[in-house]
Amino acid sequence: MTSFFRLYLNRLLPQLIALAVIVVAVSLVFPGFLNLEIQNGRLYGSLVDILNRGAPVVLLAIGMTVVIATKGIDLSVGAVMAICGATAAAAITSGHSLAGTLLITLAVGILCGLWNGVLVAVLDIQPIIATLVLMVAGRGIAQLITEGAILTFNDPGLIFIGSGSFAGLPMPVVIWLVFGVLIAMLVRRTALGMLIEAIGVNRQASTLSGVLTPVLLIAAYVLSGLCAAIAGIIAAADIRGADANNAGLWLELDAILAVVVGGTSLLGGRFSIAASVLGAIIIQAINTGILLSGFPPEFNLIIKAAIIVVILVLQSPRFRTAFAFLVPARGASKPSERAAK
Amino acid sequence: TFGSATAAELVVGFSQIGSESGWRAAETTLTKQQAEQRGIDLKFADAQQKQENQIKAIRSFIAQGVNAILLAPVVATGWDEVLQEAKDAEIPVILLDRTVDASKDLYLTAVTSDLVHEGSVAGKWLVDTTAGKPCNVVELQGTTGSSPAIDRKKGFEQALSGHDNLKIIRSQTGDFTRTKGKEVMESFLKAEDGGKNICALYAHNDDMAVGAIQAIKEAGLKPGKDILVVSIDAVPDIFQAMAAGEANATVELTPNMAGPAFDALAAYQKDGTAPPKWIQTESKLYTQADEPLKVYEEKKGLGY
Amino acid sequence: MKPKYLPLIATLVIFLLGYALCVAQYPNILSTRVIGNLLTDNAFLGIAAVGMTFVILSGGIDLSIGSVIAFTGVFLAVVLEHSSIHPLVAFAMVLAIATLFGAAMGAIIHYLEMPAFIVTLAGMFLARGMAFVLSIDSIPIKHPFYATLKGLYVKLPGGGRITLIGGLMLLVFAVGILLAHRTRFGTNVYALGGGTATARLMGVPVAATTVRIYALSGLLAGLSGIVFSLYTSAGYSLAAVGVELDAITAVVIGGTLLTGGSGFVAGTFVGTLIQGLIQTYITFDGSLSSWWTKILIGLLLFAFILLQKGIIYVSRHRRQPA
Amino acid sequence: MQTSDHILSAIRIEKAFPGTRALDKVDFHLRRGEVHALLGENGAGKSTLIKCLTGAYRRDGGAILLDGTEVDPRDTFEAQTLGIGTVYQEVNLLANLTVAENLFLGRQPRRFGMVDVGAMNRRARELLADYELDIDVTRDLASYSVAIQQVVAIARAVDLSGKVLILDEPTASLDAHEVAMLFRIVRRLKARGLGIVFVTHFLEQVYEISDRITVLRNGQLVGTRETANLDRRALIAMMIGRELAAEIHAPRAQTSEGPLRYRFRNYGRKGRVRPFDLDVRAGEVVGMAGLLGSGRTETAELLFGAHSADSGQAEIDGRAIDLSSPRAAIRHRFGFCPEDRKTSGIIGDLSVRENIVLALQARRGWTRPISRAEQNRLADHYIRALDIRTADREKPIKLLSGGNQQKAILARWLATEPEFLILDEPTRGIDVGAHAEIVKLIEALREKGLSLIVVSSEIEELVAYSTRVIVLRDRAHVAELDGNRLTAHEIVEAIAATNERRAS
Ligand SMILES: Nc1ncnc2c1ncn2[C@@H]1O[C@H](COP(=O)(O)OP(=O)(O)OP(=O)(O)O)[C@@H](O)[C@H]1O
Ligand SMILES: Nc1ncnc2c1ncn2[C@@H]1O[C@H](COP(=O)(O)OP(=O)(O)OP(=O)(O)O)[C@@H](O)[C@H]1O
Ligand SMILES: [Mg+2]
Ligand SMILES: [Mg+2]
Repeated sequence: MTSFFRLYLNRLLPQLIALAVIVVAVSLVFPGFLNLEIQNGRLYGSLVDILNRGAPVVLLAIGMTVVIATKGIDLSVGAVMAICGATAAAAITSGHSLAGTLLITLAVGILCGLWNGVLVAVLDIQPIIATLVLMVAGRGIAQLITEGAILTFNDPGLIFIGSGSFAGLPMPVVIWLVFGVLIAMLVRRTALGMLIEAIGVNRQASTLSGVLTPVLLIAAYVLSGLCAAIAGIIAAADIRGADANNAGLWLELDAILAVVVGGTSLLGGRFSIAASVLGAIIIQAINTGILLSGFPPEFNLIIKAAIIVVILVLQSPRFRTAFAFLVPARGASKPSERAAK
Repeated sequence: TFGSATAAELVVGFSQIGSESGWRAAETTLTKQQAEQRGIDLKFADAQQKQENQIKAIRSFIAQGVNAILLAPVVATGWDEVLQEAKDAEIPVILLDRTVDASKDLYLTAVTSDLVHEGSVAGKWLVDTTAGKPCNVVELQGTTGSSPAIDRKKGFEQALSGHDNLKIIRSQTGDFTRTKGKEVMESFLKAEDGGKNICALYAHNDDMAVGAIQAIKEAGLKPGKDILVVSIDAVPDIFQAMAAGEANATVELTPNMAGPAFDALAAYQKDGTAPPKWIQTESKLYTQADEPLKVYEEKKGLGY
Repeated sequence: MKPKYLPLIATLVIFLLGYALCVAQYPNILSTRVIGNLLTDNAFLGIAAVGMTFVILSGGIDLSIGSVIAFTGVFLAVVLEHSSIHPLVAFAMVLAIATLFGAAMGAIIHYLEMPAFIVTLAGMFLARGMAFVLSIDSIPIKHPFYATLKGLYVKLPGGGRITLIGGLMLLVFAVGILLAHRTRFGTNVYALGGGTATARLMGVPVAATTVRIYALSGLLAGLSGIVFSLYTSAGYSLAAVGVELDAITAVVIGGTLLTGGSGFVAGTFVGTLIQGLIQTYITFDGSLSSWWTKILIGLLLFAFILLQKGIIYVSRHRRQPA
Repeated sequence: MQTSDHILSAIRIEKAFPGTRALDKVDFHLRRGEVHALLGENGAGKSTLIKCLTGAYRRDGGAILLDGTEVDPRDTFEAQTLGIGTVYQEVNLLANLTVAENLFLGRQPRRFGMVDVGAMNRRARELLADYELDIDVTRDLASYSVAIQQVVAIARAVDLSGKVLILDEPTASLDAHEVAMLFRIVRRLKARGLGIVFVTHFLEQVYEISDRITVLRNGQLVGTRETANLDRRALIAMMIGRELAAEIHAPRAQTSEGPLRYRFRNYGRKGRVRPFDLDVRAGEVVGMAGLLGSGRTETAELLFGAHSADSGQAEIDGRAIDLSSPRAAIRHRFGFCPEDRKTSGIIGDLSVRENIVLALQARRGWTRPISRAEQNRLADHYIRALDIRTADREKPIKLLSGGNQQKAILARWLATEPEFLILDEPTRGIDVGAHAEIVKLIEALREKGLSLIVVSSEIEELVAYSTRVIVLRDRAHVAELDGNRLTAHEIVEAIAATNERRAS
């Protein structure tokens, strides 16, 4: 068990270091950054904001990780978020119960994933283009549902999902934590993870070994759609309205970025959901840090680009081999390994 | 009868920016309604926020030989050439809700509000309300680089200049959206001592204000009292907030730009009366004193 | 006919079919005016898409081009407004910057072994960020030389015209086709797309080729930015958002495989025209709401891809030796 | 050390990979005008040494002398310009380029700065004419068989080799005819004074063509000998570090025929394999012989459901079965080791362990994961049983040497305990020791009652373990040999009966 955790830590080390560095840097610029207090029975502070605001990207990144592991990509998640947010708002305002609304919305997300999956797995269309179709059309569908307006609602149950709290944590955080752990367990406690990685590395060889490639591929996109649906519900619940125009806009890029910052290769294969979640949190930490820093907004993009480049360079394979002696990860773990035995 | 027949055959192309906000959806709805009322065949083209698409659309309108063109330009610059083409084809162009940096003889008229003026109306309201008391203001800007963001900021700052009690202490972009408005406001609150340092919020549109109001509430403060809220657009939802005492003032940007435009066009088509080059719509200030619920009911059905 | 030409032929057939359908509904679409517009309006997209074709053929992707276009425009506007530099000099400067920018991304991709998607995504943030820093206002370009350039066109019978930028796009496509199929560099690009490891073993200069590919893409994005600034006579930091996706779409419906190694520059030309045709059709129709516009674009895109697949599938099956 | 007659010398070359010392201070000297065989077991370091010589890998230490002067090729391009032409192990050309482009990549003839495609194609045709290959050089390489691709790779390397030609298992996918042709060309180059390095696992070929032999074992130099002074046994002992117990081509044990289990009737697919009938008994090895492109692989794929048949039916024990997909076949306990292990065999980034358990896991379904302990047990078992050389079971399989990858894929199927095993070129690229092991394994499986179909280009080997051999020609089954007729001679006769037909 301990060796399992050490392996895990080793995998996540670069992401943890990056996150720590960002947190330290921001708290230097803005001293109150690390403050945490209990207010109205919930944790309150910038760190909680990061976890809370990061929820949509974290959720998208979970699905995106699995899709990318199959050597695919899902550009439609932002649009699916918008569709699902709109669906939820439309359903709840037209009098459906909360449970019914959630069910309908998740079903819509799954349907979107199914569409992408069929295009990729059955019609054999390249993932970028297959999902581009829904990326373009999806926002239109969302606007069709809301007729271009922001569809607001007052259902306390739905609103609770966006801004309520559970055990002191904001609901979105609770949701992505639970969902993330569930999915991670699902892929790692069953053989799914390995089979997905096999497909991503060599689809032909996997098929010849009897792996049910089309079904697993579709499942990956369905999961991505489901994640987008949950993210869409959270985003809508957060502002108590479905904003078909802006919900999830360009978030697919953030999600992909999160997966890559998490160290999963865009070429498919090996993946880690925990690392992608950390990647998403890193990106949100950058965003929140920029907001807190008080720079003029013209500089937002440059700062973000610079930080991302630095993080990626630091974890690029070349850099890591060139500076292996600086990172004691492997060497240092050896003595403790002996100690543990 | 002859006149009405030509009116019925009037084909007008409308190049709309897109559907990026509720306000714009309302403008589109109202334009279509107005066209229908007047028996105009409206050719609508959504540019998806891209100038190049608008230019393409205008060129297509010219190629189709429409009778007039309505243009809501996404950006002020870069229209000379295509407007010249329209002029060469003797098709009058009317600008809606934003103006362009082009020679005035290239278009018939512009029906717009004055974006700088809107900002200064909001600023003036804040100056009057605070009446000399010191007040720290935070600002939620629109999309970086968009002309409403630039002009509404400018107008607001103009109104505040000379009133040293008012200080803009933080200004960030909220991209005109509720989500970002809420997120940015959350960080403002954290950065300014839990919001105790902030006395007023100025948002470049109502949507960001609505998001920010939620953030203020979730931080345990009372929007409208602990932090004054003033914004621009006058979309229905902000009137609900005003009715609940959570927002203080909004400056109206009317979505009915097409009505005056069609009137001017009709006059021009009838006997060649050239309208003034700028038909300015009113930038009306609404406060909690203006029966916000009633206004809400009026505006609700307009497709915001 | 060789099987590798199938996607290209399929795309061409689809374009002609689509064009015929549009003409059947709106005969005006056949006018030289619309044809001239199709070239002029899509010039910047086409030029950028040529660069994107090379990148995709090599198995990469370049997400930065939209931002580079915006940056180029703002740079030109700022330079021309605040100094007395001649536009041609400014063009040379901005092309140099864009090329260097692309080359730097290529170098990072190769030497740090980082995925192109991410490097160019960071490049996309950076270029637009630099545009913001230069100016957030949209700045008109009033230099008389611009007016001169815009005055250059060939009139077609029927009121249409081939403008300078439309012609430039055709030229860029011609040069691109030569570069892809008649130079060692071109073959090396295909070689990278066939497999970097194999290409390296076969002695392809992988580093130099990668850097050159992204430099070329940067150069063409810069050229596209110049064209865009001529097209709009302005520089604006929010311009050309999402052009990279349009370019990728043009390349892919032009029959190029996103995984690299297979495709044609000429296909990208047809792909660009197909996109322009969709846009033209929607404007001619003029009855669609904002949302139906988006949905229809998506559906047409889907239809094109499906049709392409279908044509390829059917002709493969017919050619199967008995 | 005098280097005057050495065209290429490698001195104390070192190369380490994480967890492996692939080369440990290896010396290697190549003379002008000699064919020098570089031998060793799978994973001995042959390919690594070659890649260090041509700059494909950066070596960790040591020096390289070409013509007496020290050289340090930074990449393969530089090696090529120095006059070192190389065929790397496995077909290493670009399938998406035309044949001509592959041949002239990086040195296309130019006119006015543009590639002169006409001249390039003409020269490509001339070049291939030497190899009796008259193909359309303007088509993509992908449209040709592995064998043709291999010939093209050889032609390219030969054309590039001004001083040194290196061939890393070039004959693995060639048939006797093509090998003979290759050797003719090699002898011609040798006469011209080139130094030629030749890696292979076919010892006959070593004795036929080489002048000297260098043997590597576990990354270390064992020694260099004159071929004439080294007999087979001594050579094998050098390679594996002990005497090989069994004779490689042991005479076929008499078989006890089991019951008829698999019946294929009129089985075929348009455009791939002409319909054929095939019966396979339990405890039987059916060999498949034929020239390259004769349709052996296609038959094997058809039997496994990689392509579904469009005519005929299949039966097990008299019951009709569906073999429309690999999964369906696997359900009936079929297994299939494909011929092209790189594209359809290994899952490169996954570990040896995962590669071994993959098929078993796929059959059990994703909800019933094989526990990690069980996976480890299976992996360790087969790593030991098949003697797979790997630092540990968690090593990504793509880092294993070619032969060891082949063994791991074999292990993948053995782990599923199949009843009908289809092996397409199972011994390709496998060293003598392992070769004998695999032949023994095939025998053992047969004795256990399995039915096997084995495709191989090595006719001697087929004769050794098959109970029956099917001969294919032009995608049709043309002969079936068993009993007394099952001899190498008969097989060659059957294949050659219409050799003149395979012109194109
Ligand atoms: N890129 C690599 N990374 C890590 N280990 C490697 C790499 N390439 C080769 N090895 C290891 O180096 C050793 C030598 O491999 P090499 O490919 O040189 O063997 P070989 O003699 O060519 O064998 P074969 O006859 O099977 O081709 C093997 O143990 C292999 O696992
Ligand atoms: N002369 C040829 N020209 C073009 N393609 C060929 C030629 N010969 C074979 N092929 C193709 O190469 C493949 C080889 O066929 P197949 O693999 O079934 O034969 P094989 O007997 O197993 O030969 P190999 O030993 O190469 O595997 C087939 O797909 C066939 O289409
Ligand atoms: Mg080898
Ligand atoms: Mg074969």
